[in-house]
Parts: sequence; C-alpha cells; structure tokens
Amino acid sequence: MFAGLNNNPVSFPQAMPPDWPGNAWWHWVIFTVIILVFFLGSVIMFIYMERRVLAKMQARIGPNRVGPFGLLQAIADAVKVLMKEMVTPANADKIVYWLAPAITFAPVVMVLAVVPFADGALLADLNIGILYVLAISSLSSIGVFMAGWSSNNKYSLIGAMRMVAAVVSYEMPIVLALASVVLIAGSMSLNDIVIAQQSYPMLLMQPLAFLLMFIAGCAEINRSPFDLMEADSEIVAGFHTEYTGMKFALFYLAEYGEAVVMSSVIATVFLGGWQGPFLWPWLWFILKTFFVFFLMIWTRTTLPRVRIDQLMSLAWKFLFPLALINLIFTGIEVLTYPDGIPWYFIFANIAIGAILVLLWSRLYKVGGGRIAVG
Amino acid sequence: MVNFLGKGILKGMVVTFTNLIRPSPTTQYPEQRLTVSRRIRGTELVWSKTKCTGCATCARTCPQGVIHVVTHKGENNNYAVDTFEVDSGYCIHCGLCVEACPYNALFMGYTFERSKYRRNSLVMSKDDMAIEHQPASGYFHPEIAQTLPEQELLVYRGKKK
Amino acid sequence: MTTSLKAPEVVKQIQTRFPGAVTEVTDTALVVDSKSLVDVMSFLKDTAGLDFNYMTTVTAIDYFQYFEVVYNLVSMEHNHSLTVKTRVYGRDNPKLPSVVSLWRSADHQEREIYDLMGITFEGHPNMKRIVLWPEFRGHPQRKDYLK
Amino acid sequence: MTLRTEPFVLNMGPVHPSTHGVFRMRVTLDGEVVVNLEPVFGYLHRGIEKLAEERTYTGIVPLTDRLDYVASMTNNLAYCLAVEKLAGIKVPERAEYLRVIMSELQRIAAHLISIGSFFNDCGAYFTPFLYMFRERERIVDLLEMVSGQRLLYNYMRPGGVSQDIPEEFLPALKEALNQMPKYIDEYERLLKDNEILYARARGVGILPKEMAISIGASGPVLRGCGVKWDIRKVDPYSIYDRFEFDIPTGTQGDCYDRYRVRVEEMKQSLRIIEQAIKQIPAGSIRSDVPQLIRPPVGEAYAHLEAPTGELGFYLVSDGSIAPYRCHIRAPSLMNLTALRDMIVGWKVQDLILIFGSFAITMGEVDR
Repeated sequence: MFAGLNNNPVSFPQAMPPDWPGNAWWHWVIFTVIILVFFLGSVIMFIYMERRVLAKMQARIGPNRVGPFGLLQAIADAVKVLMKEMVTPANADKIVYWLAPAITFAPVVMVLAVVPFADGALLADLNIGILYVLAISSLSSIGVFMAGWSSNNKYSLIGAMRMVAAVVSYEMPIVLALASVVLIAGSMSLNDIVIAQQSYPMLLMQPLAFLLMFIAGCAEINRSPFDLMEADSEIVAGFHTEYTGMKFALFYLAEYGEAVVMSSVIATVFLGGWQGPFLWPWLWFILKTFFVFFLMIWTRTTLPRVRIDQLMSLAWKFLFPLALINLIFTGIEVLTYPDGIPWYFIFANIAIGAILVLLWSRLYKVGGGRIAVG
Repeated sequence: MVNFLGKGILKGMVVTFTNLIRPSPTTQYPEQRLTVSRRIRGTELVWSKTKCTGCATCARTCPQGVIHVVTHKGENNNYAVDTFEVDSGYCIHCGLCVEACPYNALFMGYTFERSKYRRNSLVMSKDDMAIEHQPASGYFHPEIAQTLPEQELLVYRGKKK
Repeated sequence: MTTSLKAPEVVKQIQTRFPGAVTEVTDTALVVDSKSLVDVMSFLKDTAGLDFNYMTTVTAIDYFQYFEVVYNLVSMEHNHSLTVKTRVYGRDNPKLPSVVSLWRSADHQEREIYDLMGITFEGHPNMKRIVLWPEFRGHPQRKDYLK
Repeated sequence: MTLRTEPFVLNMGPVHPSTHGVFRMRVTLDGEVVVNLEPVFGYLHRGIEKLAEERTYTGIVPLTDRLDYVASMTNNLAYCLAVEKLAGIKVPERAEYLRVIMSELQRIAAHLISIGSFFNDCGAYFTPFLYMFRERERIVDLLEMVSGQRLLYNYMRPGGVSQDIPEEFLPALKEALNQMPKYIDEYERLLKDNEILYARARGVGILPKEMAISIGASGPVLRGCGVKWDIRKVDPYSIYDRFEFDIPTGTQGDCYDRYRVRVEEMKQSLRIIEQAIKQIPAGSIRSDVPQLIRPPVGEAYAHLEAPTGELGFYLVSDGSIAPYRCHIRAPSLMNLTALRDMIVGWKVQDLILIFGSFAITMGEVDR
C-alpha cells in the first residue's frame, strides 16, 4: 500500500512514487484519523511527560496516582475540566469569546497534514510543505488575540498583546533557519527533506540553524523562557484568564498541540524524521519528537522568563542576524557544491556556528532597560 | 574559559539534569509516614485526670483563653474538676499551658490528623482528652519523649546513621 | 555597639539654638515641644557630630491626658542613637508636624499612627489610613477604643 | 499620524500569584510601562500591637511568631530581648548560644524562601523554589526537633529558651552543616551566572544609597546598596560579638545585588553556627523568671537583625503583667516605602521582580 514503507534506498531528492495513493479518498480518511489519534495521543503523553519530567527535575515525584505510574492523569484532568461550569464574563464580546478557542485549536492540527510519519506516510505531500507549516502555525495567534481582547480583562489583553508581538518577531528567524535547510535539501516538501537526511541528520550540517530554530520555536509556541503571554507569576494566566471548562481545555490542548507540532517539525527537519536504523520509521519519528519535547521541558525547568523588550531584542539583534549570516554561508556552500555538500562541511558549519555565537555574545548587551516616565 | 552567551544557562541545565537522576526527597503522605518530632505539639491537649488538681493555671496562661475549667470543692478539701474543656478551634498550639502546668497533668497530643464536620465538635471535653485514649507527646515531658520513636530527619535520608 | 547618647548633653546643644524647645529630659530621652519639633529634628539630623541620618521607629503611646510620640534616631556615621519624644494634647483632633521631609521612613509609620491613634501629621504628603479601610470610624489603638 | 493611547489602571492583588500574600498594588500602566503605583496595605492586619496589650508578657511570644511567619525564631528573640531589657532579666550562657544557633538556622531558612520566591517571580518555573524548600526542610526538621512545630516555633522565652535541645540535635545539626554548602553551591551553579537572570535583574530596580538610608531600609535591601549596616555587628545583641563573620554588601543596589547579599549571608550564618557549636557550654537554659513577669515602669527598645531587616520591639510597661504599649518596627513595611520610586518607569514584569526582591512577608507589613 505504501511504497515508501520498505525504506528502500532512494536517490536524492525524489518525488513520490507513481503508485503513491495520495489521491485516493480512503487515503484522506485514514490519515485524518491517524493524525487525530497521533495528535491527541501525543498531547496526552506530552502533558504526562511534562509533568513527570518537570517534577523529577524539581525534586518532586509528579502525578502517580491515576492509573499505572499516573499515566491516566491527563485523561482524569480532561474529564474534570469538561464537567466544569462554563463561565462567560458579563462584559465579554460573546461571539469572539466563543470563537477564539476553536480558531486557536484548528490550525494546530492542520499543520500535521504535511508531516511524514514514515516514507510517504503523510496526508498531503505538498511541494511547499515548509511554507504551509509556517503559514498555518502562526494562524493560531489570531485566536489567542481574539481571546485576549474579547475577555475584557486587563491581564488577558496584556498577554494577547505580548503574544502577537512575539509571534510576529519570531516568524523571521524561523523562516531564515528553515530556508537554509531547504537550500541544502533542495525541496520544500517535508518528506523530501527527510529523505535528504539519509546519511546524516540536518542537525550536524546546520547546527546553528537548529539552535536558532529551537529558540525561536520555543518563543513561537510560547514555551518557557518565552512564555510571556501566560506568565503565571505576572499576569495570572494571560489570555485565558477568563476561560473555564471546555473552552479552557481547548486552549490547553492547543498549547500542547503547538508543542507537538513544533517538536515534530523540528524532529522532521533537523533530526531526520522517520530515518533511523533497526526500529520502525514511525517509531523513530515519535521518539525524536519526544526527544525534542524533552529539550523543551528541560529549558523550561531551568530558565527564568525573559522580559518583553528583551524578547524582541533577542529576536531582532541575535537570532535574526545569525540566521541571515547562516543562510548566506549555506547558499555559498550549495552554490559551490551543487551535487550535494561533502560530509566534512559538518565541521566547517559547526565552527561557523560557534564563532558566530561567540562573536554575537560580545555585541549583545543584557540588563537595564528603564524607561523615563514624564 | 571563554565566555559566551548561554554558558550560565548550560551550567544551570546540568544542575537540573542531575536532579532528574537523583532520588526525590518527597514522601507519599497517606501511605508513607515520617515519624514526627518527639516534642511535636500535636492536634490538641492530652489531660491526665489523676494528676490534675483543678488549679486552672493553664487557663490563666492560655493566650487565647480557650481552656475552660470549672471545679467544686471535693471530699478531701481539694478541687474536683467538673469541666475541663478546650475549644481546639481557637487553640494555637503554643504549648504555654503544658509549660505552665505545675502538676504535669497536661500534655500536647502526639497525633497530627484531626478534623471535624461541625465546629462545635471541636470543643474537647475531659473524656476526649483523657490520657488513656490519646497518645501524649514529649513536649515539656522528657520522660515521655524517651519512650517515643526517634524523629526521621531529611539530613539522614539515604544514609546509614 | 550602638551607644545611646546621653540626652542631657544633646539638650545643651539644642538649648543654644532653640531655647525652650526641650521641655523635659531623662537619661536617654528628651521631650521636645511639638511646635519646634521639625526645627529640632532637622538640627539633630544636620549638625556635625550628631548626624542622625537614620530614623528607625516612630510610634505613639496613649497616656489619656496626652499622646506621646516617640522617635528613635540612629546615626550610621557615629553609631549612636537617641530617643526623642514629643507630646500632643487633646483627643479630638491632635495635630503634629510631620518629619517626612527629613526622613522618608516616617512616611508609612506616621500614616499608621494616624490610622490607629488618630494623630494628624501636618505636612505629610499622603495622610490616609494605611491598614484600615478609609470608611473605618475610630482609632483602635487608643486606650479608650471600645470603652 | 500619531496613535492616541491612554494609560489604564490595573489592580494587582490582593489575590495575585506573586504578591507574597495579600498585598495590593494599584498600578497605572502605559502599555507595559508602569507610570504610577500606589501600594495598598492592610489585608492581613490583625492588630497584633493591640492584642499584645491584653496578654501577659509570656503570652505575647506566640503572637510574635505570626509576624514574619517564615522567620518566627528571630521574632521571638527580638521580643524576648525587649522584655529582658525592660525587666532586667539575665540570660544563661547556654541559652544565649541556643538562641544564636536557632536564629541563624532561621535566617538560612528564611533566606532560602526569599531567594526561591524571588526566582519564582522571575519566572523560573518553581525549580529553584522547590530546591530551596528541600533544603529548608532539613532546617525545619531540626527546628521541629527542638521546638515541636515546623513554622510557628514559640521557642524563646524571656530569660532563655523554653526547652533544652535533645541529645540527637547536635549530631544532626552537624550533618546538616556538612550538607548545606554543597547545596548552596548547587543554587549558585543553577542560576548565578544565568544570562537571563542577568538581563532581568542587573541594573533593575536600583535603590540609591541615600534613599535607602532615608527610607529606613534595613537588612539585605540596605546592604545590597553597599551600606555596611548589620545590627549583629554595629549593635551586637545576645552574644554576637563572640563570633567571626563578615557583612556581605552589594555594589549598586539592584535586584541582583539583593539576591547575592542573601546568598552570601547564608554562608556567613553557616560560619556562625559552626563557631557556636564549638563554643556551646553546658548549663541551665532559662533563668528563674516568674510565670507572670511584672517589669518596672519604663520603656525599652530592642532590635535585632531579622532576615528581612531590623526588627524592633518598643515596649512600654506600667508595672502590670501586660505591656502598656507594644510597638513593632517591621522591616518589611519600612523597605516598602520607596516602592513607587523604584518601580515607576519599569515594565510590569520588572514590577513583580523588584517587589519580589524585597522578600516581604505580609504578616509583618500589616501586623
């Protein structure tokens, strides 16, 4: 059924085989189901993993009461939250308030349409896959802004404003970091990018792009240390302060869904997606996704939150120039070796990354930032 | 060593990772219990009927004024205690009454789990506090403290003492 | 060791500048007439050799006939301290000059005295109740409150 | 075209995740920038000063526990010092040492909470906070062993301490002292050099030296500004003149300096305890004090270096069994005087951070 599942050695880069069933109606149905199952399953597992790993890192134990090892904790929470009363603030903009969770949630699932679980095992093999990911994933910020605005709460508004500012700024480094990968792979289709990583993952060839993508990705999906929009110690719960019950659950789901999506995109683009020895391809993909998410949990445990102006300056003064320079270097490499970059450029790229980070560390100033108030 | 942006962050991340591997000091409360201090000032007072003379020193010492003592003249020209009540809802467990009791008739409780459904059932009568029914703590009573098990300390966790 | 200055010696210095300002002297404390309070205080703060630049406490005591307001002054430079008292008579609307202009540490404490004792400090920038709510009637720290 | 904007008022608290209790700040914001701030106190006002006028001198000790509830031992000690000064009570040698050990242990425990909640206000999602609670647990265990409770110890009495330490206390304390430096080291590695913490806390919320003295700031807030003023050194109460320790000071008085001062103070406290364990004599722990103390008519002001700053008790006696007036100089309240000056011009996030760096406890501010 799936020609690619045999994991045959493929030439580089290669379009889908002619018998790929991408146009058959049952393909759409099956993959919609697979994506939904994968999405919900990994969200539940992500919530569980986040709570357990976070707890262990914080010298606690974490949820261990519901089910074996507390595995069913997320489900128990979901049941609880669904039974809650739905409260709509009196002065809220009702329609927008009700629409916001759905608008936040829907784009998150949509991104997974182009992420391959195995060779050729994806819903739609778009040849503009990366562009699609970038375009759709930033849509959910509209929902967040609607939520913040319509709740008629000052904390929500501050959180939503921060969110929009962050997403707009961090699109730029993400695009540039992914562009350098696209240059090397020679295709925007995620499946082709994975195939291009057959001999070594893109992480080795583009270490700096991975770093930038990881940092910017954390900011894009508002994970710590960039979780300004729901900074719990400052603005209570940010944009979803006024949400309860089912609507809150959707936001929660969307938040972790974004983490799933971002982890799977990073795993696909930089860690070689479903490529890997011995195990099934889909298992490799899932393992890599969880590994990326583990890195996110790890940073969340360790780091304090940055300030909003520092968030901006990090994007524009640190990530953006580095991504641009990295893109230029990659372009030169690709132009010099149009038939594939030799493996020893791995070391060159790591060196370039290290030198750039060291250089920018000198230029980048931290601290201070008082604004004179008249 | 070269200084670069993120060095401190990496150092911190090593610390959190070591904690991921290290066993946690948490105790799972209802199943696992730590032995509390021998001098714990537990839930409410424990009262010894035989030792109490009804002098009401405890009632005068209590900063909250929650001890209520009523006596009448007994056979041997002493006080016979009619009522000895403590409103444990107002008790702050400061232990000053135990400290003040000249006849060693008052003790702090050794347990620490107590809750009631009604507020007036928090008022403890003589029988509720009788030393025959309640374990007493070693607060200001070294002779009781010797009989109690030693407190489990976090500093000795995972170590042979 | 913070030495507490002998009040009579300080009084001698004050008397030369402000005769009649000090009404009563004990070993460690001096009582200043409330009219010349700010003058004496700024003298204590700015005179070389005294330099009371740090005020630890302001508090008030209700003696029924009068309120006694106690200022505890410390000099960080010379490491000595002095207690200055002043008295304000009358229970209806007692008034005292504020020393916030000299030491900002009096800010919250004078508000607290106003709140709980009912002494108004004139010249205080923000003379409002601090721990009780604005609609509260009465001043609970007074001895005759609830009597 | 200019965009027409207007500031808006945000009530932070009294129920807010990081106001350290029930504190309210009426903040006027221009976007993210704070343009005005008005602190509102009093949500935890219990009238302890008034309550003290109706209790016996010994009966006030449990009340003082409830001032700065993360540092009960030092509160007890400050009050007992005032009563002893008022009534002229001598304290036995062993009790003095026990008092020093307990109050220094308490200082470490309180600083651990201060630093932990400061990091929590930075947004370091509970990690440092829980690490520090783990170490505080070790200390609280010891204090529980001595006093029987874990938060409100009620251990000191006028004229000494309530009970002698059990025999298993000193070995456990030595074990804890062995372990503490390792853990303090761990916190240093965790966040001391963190770039994000630098960016957030360095140069943020600067309290100038002159203003700090003028507002009567004390404790780590004052020492963070570079003023070497520690009651333990400048006016040694109890037996602090027998110990060797340094006063750590900051340089410019920003949030980072206040955090550093607290960490260094913990190390100094460990030094004091080590010396005290070596010197502690045997003997009685409480001088012969009557049940109902009747001090002579007079007044006394005693102060000490509590974890938050200079905690003072001003007692006036009329010769009866209860004080005529008991005034408490709360360091947290004094430290908050310059809150507006320090916060205006910073952003909402800095507001939380600067406020957190004071490490106030509302029980002490409102009393």
